[in-house]
Order: sequence, then C-alpha cells, then structure tokens
Amino acid sequence: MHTREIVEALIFSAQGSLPEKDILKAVPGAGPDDIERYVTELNRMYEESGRSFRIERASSGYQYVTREEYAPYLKALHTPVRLSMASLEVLAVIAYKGPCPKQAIDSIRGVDSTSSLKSLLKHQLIDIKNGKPLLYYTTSRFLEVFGLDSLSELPDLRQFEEVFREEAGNPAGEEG
Amino acid sequence: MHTREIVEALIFSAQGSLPEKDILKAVPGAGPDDIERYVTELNRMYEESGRSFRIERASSGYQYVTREEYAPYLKALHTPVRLSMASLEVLAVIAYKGPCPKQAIDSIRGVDSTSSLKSLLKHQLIDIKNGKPLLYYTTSRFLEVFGLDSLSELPDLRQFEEVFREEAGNPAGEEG
Amino acid sequence: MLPAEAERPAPEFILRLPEFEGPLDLLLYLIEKNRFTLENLEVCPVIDQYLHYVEQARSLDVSLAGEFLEMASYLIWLKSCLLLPSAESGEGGEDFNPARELKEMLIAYRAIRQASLDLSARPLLMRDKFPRGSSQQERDVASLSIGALLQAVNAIRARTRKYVMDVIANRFDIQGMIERIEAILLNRRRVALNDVVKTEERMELVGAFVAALELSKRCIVRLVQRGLFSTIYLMRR
Repeated sequence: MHTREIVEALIFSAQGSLPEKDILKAVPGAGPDDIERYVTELNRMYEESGRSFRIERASSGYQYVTREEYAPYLKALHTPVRLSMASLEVLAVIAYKGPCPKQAIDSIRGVDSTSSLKSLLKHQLIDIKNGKPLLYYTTSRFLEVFGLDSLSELPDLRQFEEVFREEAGNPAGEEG
Repeated sequence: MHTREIVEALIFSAQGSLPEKDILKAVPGAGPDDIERYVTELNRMYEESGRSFRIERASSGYQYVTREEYAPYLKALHTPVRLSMASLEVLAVIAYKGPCPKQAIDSIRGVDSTSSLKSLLKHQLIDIKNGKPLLYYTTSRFLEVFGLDSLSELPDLRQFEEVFREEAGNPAGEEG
Repeated sequence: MLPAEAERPAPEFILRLPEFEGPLDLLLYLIEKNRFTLENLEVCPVIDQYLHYVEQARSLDVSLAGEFLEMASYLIWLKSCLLLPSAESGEGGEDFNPARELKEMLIAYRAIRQASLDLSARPLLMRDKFPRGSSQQERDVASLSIGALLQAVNAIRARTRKYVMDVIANRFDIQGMIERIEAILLNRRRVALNDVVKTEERMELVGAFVAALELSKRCIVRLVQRGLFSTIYLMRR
C-alpha cells in the first residue's frame, strides 16, 4: 500500500472538499509538497487511462470532480440530495403542527430554523401562507417524497412510543 | 468518449448506490449485460493500476467503495458504524422475517428490542411501515451497508438451523 | 469485535457475572458450556444452572431484565413437567415432549444469532469500506421515510426534553377554523372570538385568532375590540 493511494482513498471518501491539513493528519510523515505531488501523479494516471474524473485543488482542499465532457450525461442522472437532520426536524414540526409560524418552529426545536426553512422552501417541501406572521405548511411535494397520500396518513406519535419511549436512566438510548 | 467511461462517471457522481435502471436510462442502447461488463472492465483497470477503490453491486445498483485495506486510514475521517450484538440480532430478524412487528422480534430474541430498534432507525438501516402494529423492514441503505444486491442474497436461515440440529455428531462444537 | 462464547467468564465467577443479551443467550451459553447439543440436550442440568445464575444475580443485586425472570418461571414449570411421572403419556397420540418448545425457540434464536454474526462478518460500509464522498451538484431531494421524520421528532424531543407531543396533539387547523367562523357568520352579524372556540384550549384560541386575522385581511370580517383585554368581536362585513 502506497501513501499516494492512501491519499487517494482519503479524498475519494471525503464529504466535499478535504482540507489539506486533514490529509496531513491522516498520513503522518508526508508534507504539503508530497500531497501535491501525489495528486499530480494520480491525475496523470487518471488521464492516461482515460478516467472520467480527476482531483481538483479547491481553495479549501482537494476534491474529486467528473470531467466536464461527461456533464451532459450526468445531468440526466437523478442525484438526490439528502436532507440534513435539522431540516428533517423542521419538516416534522411543520408536518404535524403546520400551518405554523417560524416562531413556533423555533420554540419547539429550541434553535433557530432559518437556514432549514430556506432549504426546505428551495426543495419545495414546504410553502408559505401569506400573513403576519408568515405560516409554513407542507406541500404536495412533501407527500410525494414521503410516499404519503395525505397528511392524515402520518402515524400517530403516541403509537410511536414503543420505539421512542425514554428509558429510565438511559435517555440517550443505545448507541449501537 | 467511451460508453464505459460514461457509466463510470455516472456511478462516480452518484450518492449511494446508483440503481441499474438509472444507468440504463442515461446510456440508451446499453443493456444490463453491457453495464456489468463495463463495471468488470473498470474494476480490472482499477486493480491493475493499484487504485484504492472499486465498484461493487449493491441494492440493485452499483456503488463505489474504498478497498478494505484502506479502512484503518479512513476511520479517522468518518464516523464508523458500530452495531452492538443486540442491534445485529434485531437487524437479522428484520432482514429475514420483515416486515414484522416489534412483538415478533422480541419473541424470537426473548428480550425487548426497543433500544436496538432506535439505533437501527437512527442509522437508517430499518424503517417503519405505518399500521397497527407498526411493521419494521430493512431499507435500501441496509443493502448498501452490507453490500447486498437484494435480500434474497442472504443465506437461507434454515441452513443455520440445520447446522445447529446436525451438531449432534460434534458435541464440542467449534471449540478447541 | 463480538464477544466469543469462549471468552466469557464462567457464571460461577462470583464478583462479576457475565452479561447476556437475554435469557435465550444465557441458555445457549449454558448448553454450549455443558457440551450439550440441542439433539442430546439434557434439559434439567441446564435449567438448574440457569436458575442458579438468576439466583446469583439477584443475590448480587445485579438488576436483571424481567425477561430473565419470566424465563426462570417458565423453566421451573418445564422442569416440573419433566420430573413428574408422565401419567398421561401417549396423550393425543404424539410423544409428549415438553422440552420441544424450548428447543425450537433455541434453534430459532440460535439461527438468528448465527445470521447476525454472518451479517457482521461481511465487509461493512463505514467500517471496512467507505463510499465515494458527496458530489457537488445539488439536485432533487431523495425520497424519505416516515421513520426519518419520526426520528427527527425524537431528536427534537431528546434535545428539548419537553412534550413535543402536547403541542402536536393540539395542532390547530386554521382553514377549518375559518370555515367554522364563516358558517357562524352566515346567520349572525357578529360573534365573540371566545364563542368561536369549542374548548378552553389555548392553542385553539390562538387558531381562532389567526383565522380571524386571516378573515379580516380578506375583508370578510371586521375585528372590533372596545379596549385592552376586552372581548374581541368578529363583525360580518
């Protein structure tokens, strides 16, 4: 196993751009120049063997990108985005409680929900009823994404106690 | 530009396992056998050039994964999945018997499975079908994580039962 | 990674009892320790050892899950069946074997345990191999599960340690409230806000108020309040 391939595996598996310092931490003994050299070597190998991807140096670190000529084919590909936990929380509140104002969502969650609301609006999972304050509610797209016919199909939360009931003395549950 | 490399780019840019049908849609004219052949060719090229990753079949599709020997270097970068024995048992019951209610899981294991269910839900390895009682089933994420193409790939449960029944001739078991 | 049977300390070890996933796990351990198989299983010594373990655990104040005690009483019953002279042998034409149910239970459990070990032995994503990281372009939202949504509810609850459910149970339906108010105002010129709600619940009152504001905005009603904290009336326009 060559350090170069460890660097490759690190960048390959990273979420988004991998900061150089994280690479240096993971492969002790290598310096920034080594990393850069490895990446150059890898990219040359990819190019020579006709690979459809390469490693790009971004301001924040290294990341894989597919070569531009493949973009037309990738556009056809449905690459779904996974919602963040925060967005899911906001969505859950709106689904069960909506239409409701942002203030109600924030107070139930105990944190500010601005960016999640933005992201959910962008994905058209929620919409806004005009008024003061603005009211948020879930859209038909929401039902589609969750495979529901209507909001009434959401399970009764009390029924869910069987899974989520708090165990005495072990509120965090098992970290399995 | 070769179709093989288009397939490569598609799988490469997908999040999670890319369903075979999506690949077929993106590269008209190619059949499942072609895709499989391309993947085999790509994997051979990766192996010969010492790449740290390969394509594997999972959840009725294809996904990129790093080779196992790199895991020690990558662990620091990721939050590894750690399933308890109890969670694994619950997962096995659901994989083999699911969709099934909690009561069925508890009765096979002889113990309450609440905390394991919680943990498995958190890891999105199982999900819930609404109903009374709620039914648990394994997700496509489960197939991805365990590198299974479908649940039918799991070894026959009776096979395990038989082994146990046949142990009569070998009282010491695998000990010693 | 997983505790092998052989590595577990014997249950006689007084200071610290080995831990078992459950009563069936303990029974299998005892069977293996006695070098029995399910085919040549002698149930009585295993039952005795099981009861001994439970007794020890209780004397050491180890909190045992209720299932262990349940199993203990089942085993005591089973043993009594085995020890009593089988006066009615041949009952129903079948050879009466009270241990069979236990055996079947153990076989089913053991098979599942084997299956779980088998699963765990597979190269596991995020443990033995890692997926390709995220791609840069943002696209559609992946289809989601109800489980994920309820997971989120649980996350909120765990964090805030309040009754999310209370609030949820009280969700108010603005549209329904608007319709109710409109229906009332078909026959009357005015109605007090407090008379619109059916219960004393604060959330419903809030809902009625929001509905009233909405109707006012749509120029369907006029809101009238003579002074601070006095009754709010909805007047048909």
